[in-house]
Amino acid sequence: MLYNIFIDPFVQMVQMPDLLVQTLWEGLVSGVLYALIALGFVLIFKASGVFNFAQGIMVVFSALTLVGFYEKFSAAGFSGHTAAFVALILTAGVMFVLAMLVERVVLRPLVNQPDIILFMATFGVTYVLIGFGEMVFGGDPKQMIASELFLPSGSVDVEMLGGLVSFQKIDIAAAVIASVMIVGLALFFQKTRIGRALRAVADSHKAALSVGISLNQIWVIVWFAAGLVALVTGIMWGARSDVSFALEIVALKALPVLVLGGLTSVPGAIVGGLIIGIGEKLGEFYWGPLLGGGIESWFAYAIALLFLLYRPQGLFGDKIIERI
Amino acid sequence: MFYRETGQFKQSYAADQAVFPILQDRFGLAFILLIAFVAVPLFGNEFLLASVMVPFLILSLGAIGLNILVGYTGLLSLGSAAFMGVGAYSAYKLSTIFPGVNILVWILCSGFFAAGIGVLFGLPSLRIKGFYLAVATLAAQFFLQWCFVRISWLYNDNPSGAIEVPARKLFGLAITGPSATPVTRYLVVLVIVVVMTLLASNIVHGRIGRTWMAVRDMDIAAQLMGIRLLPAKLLAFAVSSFYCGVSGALMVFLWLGAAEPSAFDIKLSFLLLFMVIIGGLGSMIGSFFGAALIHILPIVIRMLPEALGLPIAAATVEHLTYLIVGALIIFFLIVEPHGLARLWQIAKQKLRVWPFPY
Amino acid sequence: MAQGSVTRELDTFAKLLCEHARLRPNRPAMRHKDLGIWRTWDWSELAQTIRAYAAGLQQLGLERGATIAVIGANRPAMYWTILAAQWLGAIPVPVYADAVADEMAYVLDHADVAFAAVQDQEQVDKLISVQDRVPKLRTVLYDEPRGLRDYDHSRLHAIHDIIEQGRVRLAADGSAAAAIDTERDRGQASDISIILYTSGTTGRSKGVLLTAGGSIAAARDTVTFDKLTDRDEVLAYLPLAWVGDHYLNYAQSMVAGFCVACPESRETAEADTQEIGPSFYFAPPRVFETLLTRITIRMEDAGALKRGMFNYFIGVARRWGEKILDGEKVPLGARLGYSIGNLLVYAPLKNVLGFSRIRVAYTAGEAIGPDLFSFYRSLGLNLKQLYGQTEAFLYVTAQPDGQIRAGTVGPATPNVEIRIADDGEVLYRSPGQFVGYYKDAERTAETVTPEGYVKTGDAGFFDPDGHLTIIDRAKDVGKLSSGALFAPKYIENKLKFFPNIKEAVAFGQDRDFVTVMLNIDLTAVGNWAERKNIAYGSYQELAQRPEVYEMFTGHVAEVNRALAAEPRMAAAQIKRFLILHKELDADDGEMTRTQKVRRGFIAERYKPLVDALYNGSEASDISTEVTFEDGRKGIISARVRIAEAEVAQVAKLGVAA
Amino acid sequence: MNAPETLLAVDGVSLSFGGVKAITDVSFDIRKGEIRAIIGPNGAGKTSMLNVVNGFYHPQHGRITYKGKTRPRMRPYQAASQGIARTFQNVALFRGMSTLDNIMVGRTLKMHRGLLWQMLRYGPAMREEIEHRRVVEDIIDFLQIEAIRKTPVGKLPYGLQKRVELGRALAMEPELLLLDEPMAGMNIEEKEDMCRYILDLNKHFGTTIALIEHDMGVVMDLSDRVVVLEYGHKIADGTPEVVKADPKVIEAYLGVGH
Repeated sequence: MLYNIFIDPFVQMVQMPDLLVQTLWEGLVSGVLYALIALGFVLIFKASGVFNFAQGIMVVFSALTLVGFYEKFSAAGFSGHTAAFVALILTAGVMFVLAMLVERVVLRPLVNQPDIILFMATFGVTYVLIGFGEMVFGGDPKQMIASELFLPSGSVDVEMLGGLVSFQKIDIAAAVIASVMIVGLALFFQKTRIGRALRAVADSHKAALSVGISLNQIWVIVWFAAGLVALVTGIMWGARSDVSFALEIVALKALPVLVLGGLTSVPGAIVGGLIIGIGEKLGEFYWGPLLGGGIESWFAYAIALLFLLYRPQGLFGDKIIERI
Repeated sequence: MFYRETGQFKQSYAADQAVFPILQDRFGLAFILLIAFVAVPLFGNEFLLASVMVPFLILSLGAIGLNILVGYTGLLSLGSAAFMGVGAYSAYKLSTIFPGVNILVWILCSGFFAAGIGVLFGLPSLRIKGFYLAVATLAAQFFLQWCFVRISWLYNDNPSGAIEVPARKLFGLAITGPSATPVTRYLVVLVIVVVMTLLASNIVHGRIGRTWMAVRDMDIAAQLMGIRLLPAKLLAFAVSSFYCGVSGALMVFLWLGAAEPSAFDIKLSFLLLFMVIIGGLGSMIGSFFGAALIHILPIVIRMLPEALGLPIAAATVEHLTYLIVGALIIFFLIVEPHGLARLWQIAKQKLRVWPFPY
Repeated sequence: MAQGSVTRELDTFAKLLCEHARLRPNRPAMRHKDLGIWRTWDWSELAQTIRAYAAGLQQLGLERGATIAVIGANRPAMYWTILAAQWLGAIPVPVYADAVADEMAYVLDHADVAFAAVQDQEQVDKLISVQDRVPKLRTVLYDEPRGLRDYDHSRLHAIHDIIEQGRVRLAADGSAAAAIDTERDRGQASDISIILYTSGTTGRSKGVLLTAGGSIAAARDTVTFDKLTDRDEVLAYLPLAWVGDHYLNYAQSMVAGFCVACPESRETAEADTQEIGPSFYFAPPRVFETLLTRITIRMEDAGALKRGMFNYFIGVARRWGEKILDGEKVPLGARLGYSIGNLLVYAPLKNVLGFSRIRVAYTAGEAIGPDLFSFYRSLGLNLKQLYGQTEAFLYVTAQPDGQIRAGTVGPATPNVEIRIADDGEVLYRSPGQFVGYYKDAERTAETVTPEGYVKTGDAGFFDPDGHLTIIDRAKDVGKLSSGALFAPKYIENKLKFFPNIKEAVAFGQDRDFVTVMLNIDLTAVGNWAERKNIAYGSYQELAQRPEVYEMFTGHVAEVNRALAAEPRMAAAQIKRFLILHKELDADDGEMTRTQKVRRGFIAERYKPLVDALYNGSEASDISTEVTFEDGRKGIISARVRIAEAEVAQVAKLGVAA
Repeated sequence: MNAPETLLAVDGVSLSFGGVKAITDVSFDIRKGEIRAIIGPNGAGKTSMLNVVNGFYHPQHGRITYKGKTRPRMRPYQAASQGIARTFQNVALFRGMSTLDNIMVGRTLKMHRGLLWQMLRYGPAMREEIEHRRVVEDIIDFLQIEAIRKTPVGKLPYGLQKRVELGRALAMEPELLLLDEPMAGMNIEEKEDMCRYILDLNKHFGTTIALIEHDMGVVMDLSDRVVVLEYGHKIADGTPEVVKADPKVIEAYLGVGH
């Protein structure tokens, strides 16, 4: 038994390095996607202290909206690519409206309430989005319009380490796009006025006011940004599987990523995402069979939990010094 | 206004410390109990008893359990459904291994298993706080749910993967299984819920309750009062999980009759959390209010189109329910972030000082 | 304990106590909210406690005829001291607990006290500070031990220890027990049972000597008059040294056998009233007034709907409530409206105020505004007025149920004879009347006529139904230089009926016209200012705001109109007035401890202001010395504005007459 | 007369947070039955010192001797169960609870009935509850807060909150009471009350008191001995008169030479 747990998996890794590489790659890709969802959380948490539970559903909702718009336009006779890009722009518009609504209807009346209340409010948002989304788009899974958005399909098979390692092109694209987004967001935070204001908000609400941007505007902006991140995530994820509300559960995986990285840290979200993604795949592939499989559903949380016991403030979070 | 407190004075600390010190409240409680024990079973139809009251009571019990953790001790948990599952599965195992022992004994015993598991997953709470802790409890949720699916011993290798409730009797009266009448099941659930609510209320009004609230309100000060955080938090986890566990066992044995692992998925955890927050953190009565709102409201929404004769598809109604429940959550949080219990308290206070506004 | 014979005459309080212990041993006699809960003593416990206490006091050397000061709040131990002293034939002398050391020293010295029973450290400290001036004082007993542990205990004892010692002594020594009972039985009706010092509007306090027999006879009359029984209950919150407390709470309870409840502290008295729910209640008009002001203010914060409902039903009550209370015939519709109002407003309101169980309530001490009076009566509160004096052992007149008129104080109470002297002064002869002032034969002779009638010093007249109306202190009813009648108190009272005016002082004796000084009521005016968005930083600033002057001009004009309507008063209308920059305060000697203004003292102290009122100037500067709560003194200065008042046209008829 | 017994001795304590030094090599003692003041400018490490004493902060160097037992550091539970109670600079009451319940929490260590009895709230559990309620009522009486017994502490004015907090500490029947600016933000009358309570406690119950206070008048009136901290160093220690005359203290307070 101990051999099966502590020795055998590593023996396997060494003996079949191609499989290891394949597993690592898959872990990396799902890690990137986790990181993208976590990024949406971090954006909002940093700027408004709200733990946005709805981020997961925003991914699904944006993807569904995109597909829904596309179907309407292609039915109206637009060519595939045109329809797809018009739909993309319109979906972005929808995310903006959503951000406005959330700010106006939810955040503004609840300003200065305890965190848990805001957290619960985002639960409410989740339910509203689920109800609304299903009512409009129906409950059936949908196909993501990947090719219409010029996303590649198929795979690149590379022969290495004595085996064939298969890289899905969409996964490569996902990794690239995610990286671009992360860099873009980093630049946005560092270089633009609004970005700096957002960081100021994270430190102190008063400071933000002195920059001359109202808190309400900032909320709209971050929620919109988080919406866009959700849209991109939705496209990527949708391209790999179907678009349906089942994705919501997957989106919950972003939570261990978050705690691992620390709620307020963008690099933390990325590193956390990768650790969770890779750890989860390795765990499932090498240790899963010992436990009867399917451990993917909780392995990420277990990693996060063990990690938290060692560092309660997360990987990149600030050390908590309690003052009295 | 209906409170006429003049002349109600306390001559002993016992009277002064009573959970319901006001005479009118005691009358009110007696009246509600009378309705619950006499009027509802006498006049309620099967639908009311089996689909409204039984689930409502069971969910209330679960909400009380979660409230002990979240509302009284300030520990956010997203894993309460899993603890309910532990209760359900252990009650199932116990009752099939020892079929001779009364089923009620096993339902209550199942709480201890849930408590044990709860303590285990509560251990991290010493170091982890707030949302971080919530994520840690998610680990419990997914891990335990995984266990319910993967460990076939738990469901006696039933090919369907579900647990099915054996028929059992109490004093010759069927209380579980298909032959148990709604009235019997309702009364059994009612007795258990009432007694356990009373016990929980006693706990939170005494030293232990104060300890929990001290940890919740200001854990540093609590420590310097000589309260050890870990035992206090673990006790909260234990008691909370006990209540959830019993609630889970009741859910399978006296409400659903059979359950798959998905019955205890994260959605149920969320629902319980809604109940607790909408109902009111740190309030016994709030747990009931929350359960009533979250459970009964969708039933009403579902029945409403039918009652009004509107031809709306069942699926649409389902979606509408989500939409409305979501909107209501936001609405209630905005109107009164401290929950229905606070509204109730305010209303009561208003009645006490009537006609004055405060 | 030893039981006296049934036929024994119940002519002292100690004998009454034992009689209650025999007749109703398990009925509550006294309650006290202490450490959060109500401790109750029934009559038999009380009697045993008092007997032990008396034994303890005897051992300490308290003798028949000696005096013992009682200084403190309404706490059981204070009442016990009174009772135990009376048991021994000693004479309790209650002293106002909030009296400054100087006043206290005078009373203690004058009353020759060798013993004092006090509430707590604060009072002990006070006694120590005046030690030199009270040479006879040798033993001090205290109720609350807090802070007293390190004091020299050679002359200081805890009351509870004394009671315990007494208990031990009674249990151990049969002859001592017999002696104690003999001591009680030696008491007789003619014993002086208490000395009550009246603060009086002029001069030093006088010690009013009351006899046991007289006190009990008087109390018995009113207990019958108001049908009080041992089922009644009162909350004792009036100052112990005031005749009101001694009569209403102590003497009546000892006669009727009802329960006296003592509040936990002064701040909780209101909450305690609600908890106990007294059935007999007394409060001076000032308390009712403050209460009404607070009701009004609190209702202003209510929602529009509730406020509307409240006002509507108060309207209904104002119209029908008193008639229903007096048992008059009322249309069915009105009765219905009133019962809905009772459900929605009156009963809940009385509940919140703790008035739900009140059967009989009295007010006295000064005139009560007719509006104020009828407000409470219309709610169904059986509020009545009485007129009385320390010298009479309170009651001279009282309004019987069902015969209530706001302006009068009712007919003479049973067994009281009243005469109106030629100059209008009210004289009476009553069962409870005093036997004289302690060590002051001169003033006793001044007050009591050779026929045995007591001069009240108040001017008044009977109306055709035999109800007495008091207009003012007889000596204060003066004349303007024109010779027209000037009744300052009458004018002051009319002014004080406005909730915004807390205090008024009228001047005019031998002057050409009448002027007044007013005090704002900080709560009412402050609230008004808040609603009007008038900013103010202090009492002084608010008092001098032009807006406040404007409002008060209106009030004064209204009083002038009322005065103009009365032929005898029309000439005494107010010509000029000012609003004082500070509140009149008993600590500064401007008022008596019973909150009556000392007009002469004020005229002297504020001479520049009085001059300014009459010399036509528009403002005047004034500096006054004030005493702060902690006893320190300071000077406050202000510039006070003086305003002209609108004078009403006097009815033609009046002029012709 | 015997030499006064030392209740607590702090010996060479140093404390730093991630490189920032809060306390450097501070030693002083508190004698049984005295009122000991700790004063110093803002940021001098006074509160940190109290936190070290009751075990909330763990110093890197030094020893703490309490009741004759020497330890490298205290733990909060240890401190509390050995009779060290504490009030806070910024009131740290349990805001969701009433005055009564707050003070009752102070009795936690003295209450022992377990969960089962608590569930029944009858018999021994209720007797215990009542027994401790009596003690708490004495404290309420002592601090004259009868009128706010059932009021949630969040609704109380600041001065009363401080009083309730003192009550909560008293409920622990402490041998050593640490008061962190007990009179901050109070008006004169409230300060006088508080002084009286502190003196009463010290005189009549023999409670040893260590207090941090900014009001120099209060410190000089109340305390038997004063220790002065500045930037985490001890710069003076002695009777109020001695400390007042110490040039280093004068400099620290007047800021001469800085």
